[in-house]
Amino acid sequence: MTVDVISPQIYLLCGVLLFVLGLHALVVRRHLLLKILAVNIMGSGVFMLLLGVAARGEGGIDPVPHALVITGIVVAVSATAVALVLMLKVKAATGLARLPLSGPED
Amino acid sequence: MIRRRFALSPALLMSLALAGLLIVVVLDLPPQPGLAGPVAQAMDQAGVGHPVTAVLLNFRGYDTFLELAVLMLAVLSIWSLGRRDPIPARPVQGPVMHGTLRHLIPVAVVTGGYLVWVGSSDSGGAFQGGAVLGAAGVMLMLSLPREMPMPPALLQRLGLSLGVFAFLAVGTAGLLAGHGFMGYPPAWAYHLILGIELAAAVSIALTLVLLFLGGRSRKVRHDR
Amino acid sequence: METGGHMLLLILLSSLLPGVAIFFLKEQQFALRTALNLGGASLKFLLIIALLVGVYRDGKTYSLSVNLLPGIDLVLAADALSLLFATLSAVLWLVTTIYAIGYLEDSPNRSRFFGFFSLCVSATVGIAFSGNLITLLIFYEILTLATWPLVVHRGTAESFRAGRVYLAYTLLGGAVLLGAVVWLTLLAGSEPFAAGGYLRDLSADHGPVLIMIFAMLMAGFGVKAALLPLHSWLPRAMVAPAPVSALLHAVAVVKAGAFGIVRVLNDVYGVDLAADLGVTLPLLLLAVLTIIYGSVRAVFAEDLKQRLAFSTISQVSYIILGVALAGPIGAVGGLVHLVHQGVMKITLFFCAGNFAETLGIHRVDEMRGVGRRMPWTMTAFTLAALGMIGIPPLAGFISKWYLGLGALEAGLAWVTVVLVVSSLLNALYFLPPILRGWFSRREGPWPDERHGGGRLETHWMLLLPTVAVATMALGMGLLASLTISPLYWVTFIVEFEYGYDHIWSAIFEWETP
Amino acid sequence: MQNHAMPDEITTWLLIGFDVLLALTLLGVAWRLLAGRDLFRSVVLFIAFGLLLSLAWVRLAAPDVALAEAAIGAGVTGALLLVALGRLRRLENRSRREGKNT
Amino acid sequence: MPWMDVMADMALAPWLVILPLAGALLAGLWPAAARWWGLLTGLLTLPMALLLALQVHAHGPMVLYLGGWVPPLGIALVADGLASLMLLMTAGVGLAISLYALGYLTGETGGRWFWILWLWLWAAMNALYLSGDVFNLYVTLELVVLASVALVALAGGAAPLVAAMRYLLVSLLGSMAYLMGVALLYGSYGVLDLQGLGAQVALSAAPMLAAALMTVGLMAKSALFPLHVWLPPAHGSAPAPVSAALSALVVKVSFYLMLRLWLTVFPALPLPGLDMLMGALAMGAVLWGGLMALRASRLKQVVAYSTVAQVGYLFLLFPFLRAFPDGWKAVVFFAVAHGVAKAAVFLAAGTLQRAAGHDRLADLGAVMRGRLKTSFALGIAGASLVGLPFTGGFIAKWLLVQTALEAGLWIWVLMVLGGGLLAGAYVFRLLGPAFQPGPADPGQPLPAVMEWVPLALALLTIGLGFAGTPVLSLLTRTLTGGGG
Amino acid sequence: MTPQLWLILIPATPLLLVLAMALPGLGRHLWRLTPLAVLPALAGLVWLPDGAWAFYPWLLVGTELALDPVGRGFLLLTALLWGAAAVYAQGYLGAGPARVRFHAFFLLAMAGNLGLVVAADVVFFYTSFALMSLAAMGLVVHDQRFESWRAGWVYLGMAVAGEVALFTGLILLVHDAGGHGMVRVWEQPPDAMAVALLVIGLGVKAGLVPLHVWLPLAHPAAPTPASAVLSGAMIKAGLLGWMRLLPPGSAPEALGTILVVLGLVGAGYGVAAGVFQYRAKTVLAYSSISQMGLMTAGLGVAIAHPALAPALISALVIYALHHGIAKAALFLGVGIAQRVGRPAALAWLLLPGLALAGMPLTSGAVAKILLKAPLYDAPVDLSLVTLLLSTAAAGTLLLMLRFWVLAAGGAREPRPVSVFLWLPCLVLVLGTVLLPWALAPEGAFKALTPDHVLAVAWPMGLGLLIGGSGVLLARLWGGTMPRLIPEGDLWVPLEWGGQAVLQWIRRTSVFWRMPGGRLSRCLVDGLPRLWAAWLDRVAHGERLLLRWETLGLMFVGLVLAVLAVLYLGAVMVSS
Repeated sequence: MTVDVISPQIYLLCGVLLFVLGLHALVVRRHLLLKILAVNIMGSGVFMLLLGVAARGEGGIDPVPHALVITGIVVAVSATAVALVLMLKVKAATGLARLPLSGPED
Repeated sequence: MIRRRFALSPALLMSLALAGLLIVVVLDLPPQPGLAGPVAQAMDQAGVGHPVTAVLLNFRGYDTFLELAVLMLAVLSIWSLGRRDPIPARPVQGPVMHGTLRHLIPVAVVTGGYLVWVGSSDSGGAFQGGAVLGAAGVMLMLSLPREMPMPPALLQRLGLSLGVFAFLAVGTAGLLAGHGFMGYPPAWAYHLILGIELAAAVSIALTLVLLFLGGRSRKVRHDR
Repeated sequence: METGGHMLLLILLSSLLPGVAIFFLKEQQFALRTALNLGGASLKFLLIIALLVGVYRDGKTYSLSVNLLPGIDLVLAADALSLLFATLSAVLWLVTTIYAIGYLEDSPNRSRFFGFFSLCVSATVGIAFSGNLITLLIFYEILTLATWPLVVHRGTAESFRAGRVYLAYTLLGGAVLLGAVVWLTLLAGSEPFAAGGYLRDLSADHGPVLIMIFAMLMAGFGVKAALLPLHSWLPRAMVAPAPVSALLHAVAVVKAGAFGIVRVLNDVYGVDLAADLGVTLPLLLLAVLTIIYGSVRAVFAEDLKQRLAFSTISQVSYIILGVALAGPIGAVGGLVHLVHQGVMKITLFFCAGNFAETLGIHRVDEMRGVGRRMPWTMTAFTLAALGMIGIPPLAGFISKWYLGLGALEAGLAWVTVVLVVSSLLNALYFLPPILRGWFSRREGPWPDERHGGGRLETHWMLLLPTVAVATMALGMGLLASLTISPLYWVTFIVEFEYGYDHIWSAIFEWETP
Repeated sequence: MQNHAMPDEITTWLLIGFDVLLALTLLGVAWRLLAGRDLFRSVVLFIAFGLLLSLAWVRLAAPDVALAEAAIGAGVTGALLLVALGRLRRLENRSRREGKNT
Repeated sequence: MPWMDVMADMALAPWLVILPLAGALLAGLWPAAARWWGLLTGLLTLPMALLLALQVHAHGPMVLYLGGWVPPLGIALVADGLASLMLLMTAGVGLAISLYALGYLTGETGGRWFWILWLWLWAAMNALYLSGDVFNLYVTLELVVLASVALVALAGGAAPLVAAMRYLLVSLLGSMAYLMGVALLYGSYGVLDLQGLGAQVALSAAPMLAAALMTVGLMAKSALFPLHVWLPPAHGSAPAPVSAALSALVVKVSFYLMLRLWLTVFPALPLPGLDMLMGALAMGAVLWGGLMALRASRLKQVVAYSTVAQVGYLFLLFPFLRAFPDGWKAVVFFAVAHGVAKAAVFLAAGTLQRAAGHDRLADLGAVMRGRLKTSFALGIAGASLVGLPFTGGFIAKWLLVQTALEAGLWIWVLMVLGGGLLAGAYVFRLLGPAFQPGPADPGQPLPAVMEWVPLALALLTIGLGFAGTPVLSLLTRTLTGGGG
Repeated sequence: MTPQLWLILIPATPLLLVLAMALPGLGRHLWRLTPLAVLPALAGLVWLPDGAWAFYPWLLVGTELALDPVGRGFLLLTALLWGAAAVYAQGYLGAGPARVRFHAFFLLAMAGNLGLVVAADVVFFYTSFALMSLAAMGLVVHDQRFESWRAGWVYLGMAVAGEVALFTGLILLVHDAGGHGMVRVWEQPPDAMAVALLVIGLGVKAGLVPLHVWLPLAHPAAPTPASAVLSGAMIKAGLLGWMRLLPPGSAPEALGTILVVLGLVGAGYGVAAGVFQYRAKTVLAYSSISQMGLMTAGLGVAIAHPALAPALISALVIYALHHGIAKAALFLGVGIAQRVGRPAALAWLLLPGLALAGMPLTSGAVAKILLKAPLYDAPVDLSLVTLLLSTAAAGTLLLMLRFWVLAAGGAREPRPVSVFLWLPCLVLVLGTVLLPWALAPEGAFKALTPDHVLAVAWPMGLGLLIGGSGVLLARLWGGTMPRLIPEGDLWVPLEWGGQAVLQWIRRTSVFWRMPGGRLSRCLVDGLPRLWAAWLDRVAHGERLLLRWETLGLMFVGLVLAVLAVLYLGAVMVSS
């Protein structure tokens, strides 16, 4: 089926771009919530890449990446939950929901 | 505004370079068979009919086991960070909400259960089912009075670790019974997997609710 | 190979275990600490005597080896040279312990001091008994670790500065040494020390490399031996308490460096190979420069201990000079100076400590008339200082005599000029304090007089060791040809270990007219 | 054959067009949510992003993942984000109040 | 020996995951008894790890197919020399940390959370060491991250929380990069197990990009200069047992993973060039960490920066790997020696800090004099960090220098030796206050275990000084792959 | 009594006595026993047979002691003089506070002097020589006056330099010979370097002319008994050393000529410098220089003409004995002369003075005749030497005249002269007359023959004439003796020059800083500051790195960098 040959490429491309977009945002955005979102988007990009690869497979749809992505999603949500709580704690402790520009002076 | 945040900068240049490289590499990925073939071959011993579920709970059951562990650890990590704040911005309490919930929650429970069960043969499974159950739980949390008496701490913890525990127990049993760690006796595979899935779904649902709540319970002092 | 290794281990432990035990004693447990100290020191002394008897009378060999890495062993072994150094250490440790007990009476942190002191001696004895270069390196580094706390013992800013400088030098030296030893091990494996060296077969292909390694080894050991560009930690380290300076200068640190150089030259490279490689002459020149430089600086030093320190820099290089002469008689001179310098210098430091502790004298010009107040100490000082100059019949004369003869034998007559100049400089900085001490009159009180009014001129624990080592300094020269004298021993080493055949007769079989 | 082929081709191109559109939408949403200033909008966009993503998973023949994404990626994560945002706001208000009081 | 034969048939490896995980679960279920579960776990895991190491040593690497599914379909647990050594180190240091925590965390509400999280961390690390599957490694890596971030944040207060946040973000960034690498590898070769990948990876663009992403991701996690900045605040502000666990073990985890990848998956990739880059970074780390350690004014900060410096040595891996197939062994021994010594130093620092009520270096003199055992531990373990003899550090330094010299890599010899000097400078700076004049004061009363455990670990570093041969011979039982 | 024990007792007795003086309590009084320390030496003289030899393998590096005829003569001299001086010191120093110290050093020097006489190996000779030289320092500076210190420093400096030269020379000798026994050394002709070093090293002690400067400084500065042994016994050690180490026949003959010239110059110069002196003891010191010059010349002849050596050596022994006793008598007499009236003083000093000048019937005449006699048998014409030797006697008389004038003149402080003072002096004075009869009777008789009397008398007459006219001239013009040559002659300009140099050095800061001091100070001050600056820079960098943006940039940059190097590596591998 020609359909399935081309469209995974689109998603592969999209996945890569999402990854880089997330990475860039993670680097340049200051707010912690945005950083957390950026990490999630990076992850989505990777998942998309994996699923694209699976869909592109020669021997039909490859179920292993699906399993991997499901696992990945769960891991991502766990990390996100922890990060969000930590963000709130940082906010409560420092009054800012972002990383300070410099570390604590010793 | 947006332009300023994503202004041309070394960071952007480098990101673009990385993107370019990744694109080139990704578009150039060689065709490869993947694991579809081996999975298909092994399906008859998998104990379940759905390949994804087979991979998740049998072939790569260890991954899933550790994934449950990650979830549980996330809750524990959050708990370790302190007690939770009350949930902000509750929807207004009212009959509509109540009525909706009254209908929605049983539906969700049934859907979740179904998803878990159907996972063995078709799309669905513990995570999806658990997620649906968890979503229902979250809504319940939102609708319930501000300080709902939580279940006893031990029960919470038991529920939380149920999935990991079941998985670990079955895996260890397999090891002791000579099927290797995380190995099922082929004859029992289906039942064991279903059992694990159920336990996992309960745990996942509870975990998601607890993640949503964020932090240890405020009233019930279960760790003294 | 493991014959009697327990004996060597026991000797090491005889200072190590008391040391560790002392650390954990309370400050007030004077009796127990003293018992441990003296017990350990005496035990070590006796054990070494037993070892000597075993080696020389019964012909036993002692060695112990523990595997460290594949192909690399920690080897302890007792040969004649190690016994010489070990005996020196053991004897001087015993003496210094007594001295230190007296010296540090009522000062704080004594447990710590004696603990590290014992560790230091353990490391020194370890160096003595090292059976290969790696073991030597190991104990050499341990020595650094064990002596630093002694240098900074007083805890003043000055002593910390000194400690920093000391560490900077010794750690750097240790690092260079480590590099050299690893390199050599890669080339030649971890061979045990062998008289005449074990690198001869290698020299054909690796000449320049061996020269490079030699230079690194010399730099590494040269730091502790205070060879010329690497010497400046030593005068600073004088802030340490007198017993430390004494032990540091006479036995432990400085000697460890010199001993290492001797080992490398004689037992790793072998004198022949070293001469073939052309490395002995530069070493000789370095030693010569150090000798002169140290003496000149000593002349200008007004602080007594500082003067002694610069003198040490100069005198230790005699040892290196001796072995670098690459001839048997020179080796006798150098090796015997290893012992003689130790005994004389420890005497001098004891005396300086006595002056400082009893009368508060720290500078040379404060020594006027000290001879009448402290005749015993002054006599000891005189004996040791004259010995340093090379006046017979003191120990230093014997060293210089054979160094001079060795230089002539090696065809390097100009070295005798160095000896002459150095002796003159020695006289220049040692005679004034002697003369002031004996013949000047003192006006006014002493800077800080303690221990006054007793029957003895100072605390007996300060006086006894001083007199004992001074007597040794005299005896080693006067009775140089007794069978128990260092000279006899060194001649034995040089003749029978290094395989020179005419030495013994030249030194000990006199023709009767 | 051609008659049959034509709709196939059209379907193919339509699907590809849909894929491209979906990909672009995803990228656009991601951009907007990451570059935006309003956190609440970002969160809402993120939930939308998750739902769109599950659509993409469907397109990639991964219904299980799509389900999981919808339930967990969009649903639970969205809820987490919303509640976290709410708490963040409350913290901000509190600190602003405290700032005023002092 | 007969019992050896019996042992050979036993699948020990899974137990090293099962035991700490069961401990963690039980501790979570009964938090009030968490400490005892923790202790029990430690006591059981150490002999198990020892047995495993013996078994591996005697019979070579062991591969266990989970559920009986052979890779590429299933996941393999690989217990080879390298893994069992890391397990053993973790077990040893972990037991020490557990014992120490018994004394350190008395009567604190955070105590039980420490135990739960610590057991999880332990289980996660063990799972990671044993895993033979790139994706499974990702999951375990996330487990490690979550547990250690929570541990860092455990101290509460602004600095630890910010540190934890930064640590979490860096780790997530690294994890994502790693995951991207996994995706690329799977996209290229369609397998996930290390051996299978190693057999296929050839010199092409995708694995190169994957290698770059994974390596840098793991570099960030193991705090290689210049990505080290998250480490000193995190390790410096965490409670002592946490600092010890993080500095001694967690940093090694990502290093182990990188080593594993380059040993098994990427041997086909070219090392020339990379070795120079990594070596330069390593040198930067040694210098930078050393200088910062010399400048820091608080005890634990000095130690944390010391970790930054010492991580640099680990990355000599690349130059060494390029020179010899066996070059990595020196680095692994270094990692082990550093792990034990650093744990001892951090625990000793914790004792002193607790006793004095602060850890300002300048004012610690009295307590250091009053707590001789602890100061001793600090001294001995410090000597190991410097690489002074009779300690594991010396053997490690020896091996590093030997390897570098054997390969003729002069510059790294200089770096190792020079780094040792810097280490000497800051270690002796740590010990300096003990020698200032003044009274001795033991400070706050502390449980004896807090003094004995650091000392025991310090003595263990001395023991490591004699363990060179067995460790190296254990390491020869390591599975390496590649050549695809 | 075996020679084995007896020979070692000769130098050991004073040492044992010194040790005994360290005893608590009793030791403080043992200085009274000092004179007894020479008893073993005296007994040895009597009992030990010629050629007595003993070997002590345990001492030093194997020690040989022996007593040969030359040694016997010197032993007699040494023992006699030290004994006499020791007795004298008992009275002279009285109960001064530092008497124990004086006696300790006195005994040490005595031990050295006795030891070097009986030494039969080079090392023991050197040991004894050093012991004597250094211990004598204690005698020179005993009074602790400025003058003593100045003299002491000059003495010590020269002595140490001499020691060092001697040491080097000995090493060269021993190296050539392959052993350190004297007999062994004699077998090998020494090389020029060794000879030069030995001449210098021993020349310092023997007052060889350019090396004599310490003598006129030290002798007046030292206490009288010390001056007596310094001038009478110790400077002979140099002569003995030459005889022992450069024996005629072994030493190069050119050396003989050099020694003759130096000796004669010294003999003349001693007179010339001596007559211009103003202190009696200084005059005596110059007289010693002059007399040592004569002896040096004699030894020079012996070396130059080994055939004459036996006779000359024995003559030199007699001469040394004569000079030592006479000079010691004069020194001791000076001590007495200050305490008695003018005539008595002259009486004490007259006989030894005349003996020194070679008055017939005294030891001087005998010694001179014995010394000159072999010269006539020389294969070459040595009449010039002989003439100069004779003329020197005139100079000696001149010196003695000056000495008598100075000793008898000046202020007097009459005090009772104890038996400790006059007895040893008397013994020595008598010795000058009796000695020739005891030791060389036939020489003594020969000296009474008219031509010999004439031979010794005319120079005396000449001296008397010059001296008398000088005194007369001085009386007539009422002038005093011009201070042409200061005490310590050559040393004085050296000292001025040295002080000028020292002043200059002191003014010029480059010199008095310790070598390397500035550099190290610069490093010590500068490095820490530089270091701190660098640390600050690093810390600033750390703050920069800590910013998340930097971290992220670094991360992405590193990914790209790793990729780049991997790519480069791949290119390298494939190419």
